[in-house]
Amino acid sequence: MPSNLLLPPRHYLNDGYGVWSWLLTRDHKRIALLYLAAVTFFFFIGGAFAVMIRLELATPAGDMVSDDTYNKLFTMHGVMMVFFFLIPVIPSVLGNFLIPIMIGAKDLAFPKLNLASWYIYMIGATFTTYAIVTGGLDTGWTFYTPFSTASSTTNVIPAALGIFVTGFSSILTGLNFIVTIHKMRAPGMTWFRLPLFVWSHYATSLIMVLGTPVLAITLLLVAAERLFKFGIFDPELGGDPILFQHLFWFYSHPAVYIMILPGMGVVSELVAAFCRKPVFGYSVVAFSSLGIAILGFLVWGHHMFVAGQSVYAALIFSLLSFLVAIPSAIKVFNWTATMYKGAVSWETPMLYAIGFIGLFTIGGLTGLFLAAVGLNVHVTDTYFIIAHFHYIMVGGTIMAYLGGLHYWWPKISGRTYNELLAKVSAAIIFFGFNLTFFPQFILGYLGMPRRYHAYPPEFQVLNVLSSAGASLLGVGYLLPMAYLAWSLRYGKLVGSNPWGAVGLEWTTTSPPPTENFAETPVVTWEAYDYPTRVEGHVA
Amino acid sequence: MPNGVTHHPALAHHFDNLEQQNEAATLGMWVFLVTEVLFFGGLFAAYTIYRNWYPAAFADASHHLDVMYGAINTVVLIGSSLTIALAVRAAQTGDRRTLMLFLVLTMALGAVFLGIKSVEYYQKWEEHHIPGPSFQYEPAEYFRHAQVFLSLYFVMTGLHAVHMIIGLGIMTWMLVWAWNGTITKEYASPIEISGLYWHFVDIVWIFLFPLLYLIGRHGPTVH
Amino acid sequence: MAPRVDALYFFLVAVTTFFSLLIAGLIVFYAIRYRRREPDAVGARIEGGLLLEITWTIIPFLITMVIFVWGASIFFAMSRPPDETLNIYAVGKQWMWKFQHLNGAREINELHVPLGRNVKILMTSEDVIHDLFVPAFRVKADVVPGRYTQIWFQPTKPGTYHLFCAEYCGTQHSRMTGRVVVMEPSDYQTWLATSGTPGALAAAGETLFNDLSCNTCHRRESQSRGPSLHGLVGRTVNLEGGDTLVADEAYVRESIVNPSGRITAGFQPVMPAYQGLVSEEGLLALVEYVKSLGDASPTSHAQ
Amino acid sequence: MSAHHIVPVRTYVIIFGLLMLGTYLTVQAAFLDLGAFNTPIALAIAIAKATVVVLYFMHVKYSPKLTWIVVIGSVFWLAVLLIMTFGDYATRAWRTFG
Repeated sequence: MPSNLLLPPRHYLNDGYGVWSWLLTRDHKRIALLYLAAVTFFFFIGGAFAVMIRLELATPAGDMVSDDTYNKLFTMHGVMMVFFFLIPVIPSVLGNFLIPIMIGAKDLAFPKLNLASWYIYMIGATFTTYAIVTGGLDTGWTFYTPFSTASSTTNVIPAALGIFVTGFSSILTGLNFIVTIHKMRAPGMTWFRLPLFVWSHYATSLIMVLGTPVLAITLLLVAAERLFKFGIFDPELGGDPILFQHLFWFYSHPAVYIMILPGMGVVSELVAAFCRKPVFGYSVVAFSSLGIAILGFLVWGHHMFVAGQSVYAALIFSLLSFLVAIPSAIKVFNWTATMYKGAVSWETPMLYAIGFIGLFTIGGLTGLFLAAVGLNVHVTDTYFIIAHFHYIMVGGTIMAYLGGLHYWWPKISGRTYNELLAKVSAAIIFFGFNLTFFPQFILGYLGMPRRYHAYPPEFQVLNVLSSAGASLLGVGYLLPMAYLAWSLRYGKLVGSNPWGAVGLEWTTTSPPPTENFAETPVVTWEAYDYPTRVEGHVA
Repeated sequence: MPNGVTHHPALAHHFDNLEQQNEAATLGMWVFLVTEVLFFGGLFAAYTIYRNWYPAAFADASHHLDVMYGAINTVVLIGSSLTIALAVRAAQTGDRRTLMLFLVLTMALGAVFLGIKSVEYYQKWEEHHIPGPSFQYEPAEYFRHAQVFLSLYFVMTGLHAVHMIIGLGIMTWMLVWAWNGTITKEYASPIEISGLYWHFVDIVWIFLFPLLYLIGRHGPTVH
Repeated sequence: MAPRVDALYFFLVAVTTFFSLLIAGLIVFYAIRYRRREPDAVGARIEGGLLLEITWTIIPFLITMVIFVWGASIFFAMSRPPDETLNIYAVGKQWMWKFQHLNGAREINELHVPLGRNVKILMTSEDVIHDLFVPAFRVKADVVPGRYTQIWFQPTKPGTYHLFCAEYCGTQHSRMTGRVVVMEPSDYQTWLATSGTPGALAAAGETLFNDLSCNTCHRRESQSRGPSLHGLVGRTVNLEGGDTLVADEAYVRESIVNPSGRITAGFQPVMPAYQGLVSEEGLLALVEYVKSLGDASPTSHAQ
Repeated sequence: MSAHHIVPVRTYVIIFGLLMLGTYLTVQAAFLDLGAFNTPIALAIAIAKATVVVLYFMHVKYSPKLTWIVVIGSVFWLAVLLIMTFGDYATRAWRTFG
């Protein structure tokens, strides 16, 4: 069906050309695209390390790379993915692009700070990548002491400082979002008319602002201890290595909620848009985001049940870890209830959303295994843990990110992608993912420890399955990059609301003008207020 | 452009009015101060643990710090809080000369604080009390734990001093803005948020002084 | 212990499978049953339901509390070794395990234990954090430098089982593995006899005790400069400044390595710190020797 | 803050006096042997001084409710970090039973 639509004459993409119009832009939409490019680059570097790890683990003997290289591989995979992809991806790409438009503002509260955040991210990330590529880092992404402070001989200080710098990009983005959501909502856009995407990013920003500084000081202490031989974490000098774990996990557990909450926000939007009905229990879902953000700070001890922590502290952390699982369960039930009696479309974003809900449920429930202290003792530090958090990170965050990217792609570029190719790649990713990580649950229960370069032969069959899945997953991730890039040039033009969805971002043109709206919208309708018939929907 | 109102030079395009911009700036600074609270919080957590573990060594090592210098620094820093508060008041009432006077006074007091700090650091350097290979300490059985105390001392006061230096940089920037008239009665928020930052740095010192300098200053019995 | 852990594990597998199938089933069913038939169809306006919200908050809460209590009870049993155990000392060192039996027998990456006896392993590390993990016994604990941690288990089936290091510790972390050999009690006795003499570890501790001239201060009679060590382990010690604590292996080790930390009431902090002067094996031998001074002499000063 | 609440100079000077008093008190208290109460007193004085600075010098007393929430939130999170970390260390020596 030849689209008789034209791109709007003036929009943020043709509002200035040349390198400097991008590198010095203060438009939140262009900064979002700068992040998109950077984050995708680092994702594929991290992904390359993952493929090498899986190739090595296809054989029980560690025969592809040396011990040290393997240790650097899993460390680099962890650092790249956690700090340079999973934490920034949805907030800085989709959040940056959409939050101002969704609340009817012209831009974020501090545009210059937003650009500074991108530069800080790029400086930190490239510096760490340089440190990792030239000398490597073999402390694991967790930097446990006294190995990182006394025993490791690799680039610990450069990597720690690089992540320290990148942390500020996260802090400043969080700060920007909080002030924007508080102070720059359009007239009539009350808190309970905000899209759930904005609610989940508000909760995420709270965690970014409250948690990241503690990681900053911890990494600073590790660097200081290596440089000046302080005695803070090294038992030889009177320090306590378990204090490092407390301070590290105080940030790093809430960090996993920084990674998943934005994904939940995206899925709430997708489910509402593709069932064309309000999300079931809007305020409950909104408050459960806040609940996760707050409770998320009280549970870090479940990473340290076997680390020598006191028994009573372990019990308290275990109890609180079960409480933090409840809001996530509530969200899953509410998404499922939303689909009841909806007009459920099977377009690609919805496939990703359905995939997310299914895989996140498995990921969340396997978390209960780890919260139960008696069971944690057996399965912690094994491949059960690897499978658990990959179900949440890859099955959850990346699925939601791809879903969100496909859903808002027409709004970002004014063009749409090839639907069949998108569905095929979604299926490949879903299948490849499960083949990679489900065997690892069994491996974990059988007792294969994590971060092992060589393993006993009886674990080989499951490892080969996992490696096969990993190659499938790797291919699956290449496809979207290909057809989305292709759609930028040749994609079919779409109007301002290709999905017939409700939301301020669908009332402005695709791609939107630099100031987002001709004039500031006045909101009079509730969130997800679908009329009986959706006009102007182009199938 | 917003309908008809004379567009104040300092009003950014994406804000509706100056009041919204000021509120956003203030909220932004407060949220930043939350991150600073937790940034120092990690150090206070380490301090709490190690003081509980090594009370005797911490008390003994704390006696090597000069209470007089600490007390003077506290008075100096609280004084600079007063002067910056008066500077903010002057900015809000549009009194440019007083504003600049108090800004200079604040920076002077900040410099005095850093001066006293460097004297103390030099003293430590002379007494070989800087943790690391050159560290010496009598009596010998407190050697390891005194080094933990002194490394905490240097990290906490060092980080505080870095924040002071950044504060002085901000004050110079504010002085320039006060001098060239950017700061006016309506647009005083840069001075307000600089004041918030300075007060925060003062509050950190208010906690550092008793926790580092005043442990077990009474009699020989160690508690 | 393993059967209790497995019971909880399979209960949780059942819970996970049930809820995953429930959610996946519902989603797929709704996606098919309510698929969008015309391009501009709209879903029913259902805002929410308080009753439903409450049910799927309370039910998960109850289930999680059941799992919490079950997991906590197992953990409690794990963390509380029975009073009468066969003690073995373990020292983790970058990339090998060193086990020391009471009869002086030393083993590298191998551990022979008798069937049916409660075995307690007291562990420490010489450099970085390691983790003793025997999957078959479902036990795991980090081995932290500078302090003692312990695991206990009761082997029920003879055979050879994997032993892993489960906390990343450097280059050969994945080579730091070993075997636990569970033997019939009779075979175990013969193995013990061939590999050492009874009480050898305590004897080694005594020679070290004398070499380091500990005996100049710590003697049986009460007026010596150091507190008497007879019957120390397990007894409540009054400390300077009013605190009291029950002396255990960790307290003995800490008092050797860092005596000024906790000074026994009525004594001066004159004991030099032996940090770095005695190896971890030496400390274990000294601890064993102090424990072997079982009979508290009537004249001992410190109660 | 938004209403540009101008605080009279007199208030500032009184607050400054209070803070000086606090400093004097905390130094004197340190040299008295109050046994277990030394640290709590020193902390109490420091917290009082900090609260006074926050309320008057930083104008939180005249600020909208949102600023109060931010300040109280930061104190709460700092408390979570300190209390739960210290909770582990405090209960480590407890014997487990049963």
